[in-house]
Amino acid sequence: MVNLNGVKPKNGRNYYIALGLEGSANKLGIGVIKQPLLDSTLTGDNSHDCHTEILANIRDTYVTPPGEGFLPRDTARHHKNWCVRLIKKALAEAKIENPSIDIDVICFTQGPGMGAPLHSVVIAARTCSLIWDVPLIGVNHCVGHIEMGREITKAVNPVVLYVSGGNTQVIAYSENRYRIFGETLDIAIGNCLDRFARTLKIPNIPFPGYNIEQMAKKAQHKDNLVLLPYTVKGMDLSMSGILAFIDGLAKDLFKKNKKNKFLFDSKTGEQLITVEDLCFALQENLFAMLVEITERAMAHVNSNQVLIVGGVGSNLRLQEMMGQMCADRANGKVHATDERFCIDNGVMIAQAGLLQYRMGDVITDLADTVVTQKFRTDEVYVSWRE
Amino acid sequence: MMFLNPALPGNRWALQMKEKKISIRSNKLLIKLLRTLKEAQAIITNITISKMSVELVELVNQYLTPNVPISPIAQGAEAIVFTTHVHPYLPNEITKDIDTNKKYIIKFRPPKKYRHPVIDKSLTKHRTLSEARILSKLFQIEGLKVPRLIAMDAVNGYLWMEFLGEDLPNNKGFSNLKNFLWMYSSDGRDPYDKVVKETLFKVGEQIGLLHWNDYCHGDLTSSNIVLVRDSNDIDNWIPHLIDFGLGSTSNMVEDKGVDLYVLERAIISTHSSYSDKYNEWLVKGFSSVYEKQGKNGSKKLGELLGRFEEVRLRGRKRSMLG
Amino acid sequence: MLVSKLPQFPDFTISASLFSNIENGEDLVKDIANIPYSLIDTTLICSVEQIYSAIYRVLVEYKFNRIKTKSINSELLLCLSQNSNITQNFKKFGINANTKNLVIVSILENQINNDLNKEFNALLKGEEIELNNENLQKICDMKAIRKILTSNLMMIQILPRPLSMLFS
Amino acid sequence: MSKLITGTYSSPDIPNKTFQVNCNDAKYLTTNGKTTGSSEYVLKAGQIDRDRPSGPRRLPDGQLTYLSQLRCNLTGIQDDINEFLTERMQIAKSKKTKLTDTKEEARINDEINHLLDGGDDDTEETDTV
Amino acid sequence: MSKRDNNMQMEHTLTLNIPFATSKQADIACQVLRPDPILRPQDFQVKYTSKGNELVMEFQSIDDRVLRVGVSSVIDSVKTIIETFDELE
Repeated sequence: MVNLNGVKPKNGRNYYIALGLEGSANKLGIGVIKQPLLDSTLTGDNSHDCHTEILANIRDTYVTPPGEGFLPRDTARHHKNWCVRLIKKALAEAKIENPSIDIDVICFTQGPGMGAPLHSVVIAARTCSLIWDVPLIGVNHCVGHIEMGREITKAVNPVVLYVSGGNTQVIAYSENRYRIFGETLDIAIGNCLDRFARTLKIPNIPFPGYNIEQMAKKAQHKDNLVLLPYTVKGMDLSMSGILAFIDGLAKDLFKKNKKNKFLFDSKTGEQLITVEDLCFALQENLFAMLVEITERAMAHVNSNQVLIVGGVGSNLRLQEMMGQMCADRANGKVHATDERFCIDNGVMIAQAGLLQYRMGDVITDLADTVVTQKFRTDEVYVSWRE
Repeated sequence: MMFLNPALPGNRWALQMKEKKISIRSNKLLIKLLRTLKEAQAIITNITISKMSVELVELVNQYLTPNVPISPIAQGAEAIVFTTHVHPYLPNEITKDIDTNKKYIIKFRPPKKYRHPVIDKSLTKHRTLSEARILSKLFQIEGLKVPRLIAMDAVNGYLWMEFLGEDLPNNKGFSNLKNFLWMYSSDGRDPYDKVVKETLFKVGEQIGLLHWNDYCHGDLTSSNIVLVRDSNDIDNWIPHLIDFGLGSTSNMVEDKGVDLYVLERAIISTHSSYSDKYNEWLVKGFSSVYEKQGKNGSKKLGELLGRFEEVRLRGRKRSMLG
Repeated sequence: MLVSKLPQFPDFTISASLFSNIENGEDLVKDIANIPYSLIDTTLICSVEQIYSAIYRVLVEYKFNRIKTKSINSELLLCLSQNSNITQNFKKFGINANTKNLVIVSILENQINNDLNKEFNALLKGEEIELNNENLQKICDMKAIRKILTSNLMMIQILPRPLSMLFS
Repeated sequence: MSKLITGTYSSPDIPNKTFQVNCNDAKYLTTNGKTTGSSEYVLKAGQIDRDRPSGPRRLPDGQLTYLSQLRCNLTGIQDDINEFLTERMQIAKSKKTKLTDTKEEARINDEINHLLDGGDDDTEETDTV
Repeated sequence: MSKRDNNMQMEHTLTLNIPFATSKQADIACQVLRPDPILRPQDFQVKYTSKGNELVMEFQSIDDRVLRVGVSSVIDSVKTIIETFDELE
């Protein structure tokens, strides 16, 4: 039996407050949440409905010029130089005057992610923990996304599609673990889109995938779809081949290489395909692969609910396709969150961390706060679910 | 080799890049395990036609016309399977002599609305063709038993195959390996009966043949092995391998080891009390195929069983973690 | 003459006959373009299934507008093999001046032709025998079939069970 | 301030080199170090650096807080150490190679940057350089 | 690991003394820095201690190159720690 009320809030209060620090990629997010002590969380699997109140959700993104990716060292520098300022701002927004009295737990991203940026944030987290005498919880970034998604959408037991710059996984809960049913064998979907955006030299603001989505909408030859490699392998998928292929097409397009029959009419030399069409084709192809492996996982676990999390999850076309798939299933439903929550943020780390904390999980030795680039979703023991 | 920043946090996996691949494999195993367990539950309930099926069954009916009455028997994410008594093309004059009670399988890969039509058409065609191809190739292997392909419409995603198996006596269900083993472990029968031993040995032989010829099934559970009773000898059950939707050609020991492990887990999860012996017999049958191939066969068998053990350890470690 | 309908294609009537000891092969070849039926040399045909599975394929292709040759009749020759090389298939399965045994097939859409048997007999100078596996096996060239079947994977399964076993 | 940051370096050929804060030198009074800026490659690509460290905190009387002063001092010392060690690396390298100074400097910088990214050897985001 | 991870080769050393406002701060800084393992201990070592108000960091390395990177990265962390004390304590 799951009892989320095992560890009582500080100072006899009837609510918990958690600070969440996220910095596993190019976004630095600080969040403060409040969860009331509820009778409903005494028993049963109610971890998706904690009545979480968001007191602060601040994010700052390290942005690079068009055509450039972000380096770990520059990203780490961004996080180092902004971290304390953002924490201060978040605390002020959450009206927390005395953290050592008000905050129950500090949650930080332990991984997976880029080592240097993760490390920059954990240094601040450890320091805060020691000066305020508040316990620390290390959170798996993916679990953070899942728990935030569940809390926002109230999806009880969905199949989770986690799609971001560094991750592509289809996850389903079973016996106290978020099991990975399918995943990318090479690059992540967000990374694939980012890199294609770099090839096209389109801006990184607000983020590259968003701009690809906007361009895809403007595709002029939607019926004449460029067929890209479709690389679903069982439950897994791979994307590097697709990227290489479409990068080649884009380069030929820029060079006006009339020999490319996909792009130019071999007789008239007329251009058949635009850059927008390529964006459209890439999205259609990649998303079809994602929806397919999600559907397979759903068939395996007999679930009709999908929760899309991660930065790429804010793509409306992906949501639409997932919806079409779910519509063909009895009571099928797709849940997605808006960019405040599906793009990396501190609130989600606080949400998952607070669940962990309420189940009695606390770091007692700072040696256990070491961050790690590779931290698989299924390594986490999910004590807060049945 | 990349020099790692000494002052940055150590990554405990950084030097073990193999780990990722191993984890991926193990995940697949877990997925299959979960499915086996689900299947055990599903056997009791009949196939429920979801909202999806109603529409799709209508689509199939339109395609086949009322002249081909069908009943759905299975539905996966990728395909729906029906049975019918109607042969797709043989004139009655011909079929009536063969068998009036003959059944056929129709496997249909429905279009997916979420996919762009160009992608959808290309995938359906490609996958239907590739399953047909693998079935045909397997059909030619001496001693290997797979269903016969009767007709194909790759563009529309239809495969017709012969129906194999029968209903077991006393309502013990359809004659796949799982139900067969259950039959022998109930009603006071001997779960270690000679017939069981012989049948499992023959199942092992089938998998041995498959692997020896460098094919992998990809989804080898006890419900994907159908037993066909010899018309002359009621205790002679001839195992046939079905559903090659995830089948592939592969000469990798890893794929074969996973195939074996998946089947072992299926046996353990559904027939746990007797699984030790059962798996032993399976492996004996499997090994016999390789051992017949002389030195090279024995060498390959050694490698394969070694990997099987490795996969098994990985799987166990994984499921016990935390 | 075997007259039948394929369940999935009730609008089409299929009529097929087997003729042996054909004497006017040369004339037939000359006039082939005007003959509204399919003429299949049986050298490489050893079962009824072989023909009817091809007819099924033709109708599938025809109904979904994908036939690759001029007519339903010529398409049948193409569909007798998985190979999509039209010329090669015509050579393999079509008749030639020396053809002695053949199967004649008529596929009619929304039409009934009661005189078909007469027409077949008027066209072909030979002896009509029952179209069945036994007769086909007597007149086909097993060796040649064995050769094409091993390179034509999907066809092998179409043979009736005992026959297909010959090839495994 | 009672005590200032001190650093002592030693190596086989330099037994004792000390680093000290000079409170009158502006480089010890800023949080924005010379050697800890954005990487050159993003700046070249047109990056506008908006990620400088927060400035030092001042008390109502305009004085830096002790900790802000400490942070500024440390920034200066960090620059000193980085510049010193980079120079040492150049010397060590130029003994082996005969590249021109500028090329060599670029090479050393590359090497440092490479090392700075080191912990993320298989993170995809690093593929651009 | 090779046998060369003895201190004989770690001849490039740097010691930094950082005077915090209180001994508690120096102690916390020590605790914050200590947990992270060194990825190539045969090339680089660091020891953190606190003496009264002072944080003492002793770095050792096989060459100046590794020392440069390691030291600067640790100083970055110390700067974050100081800023946290300054702004949030």
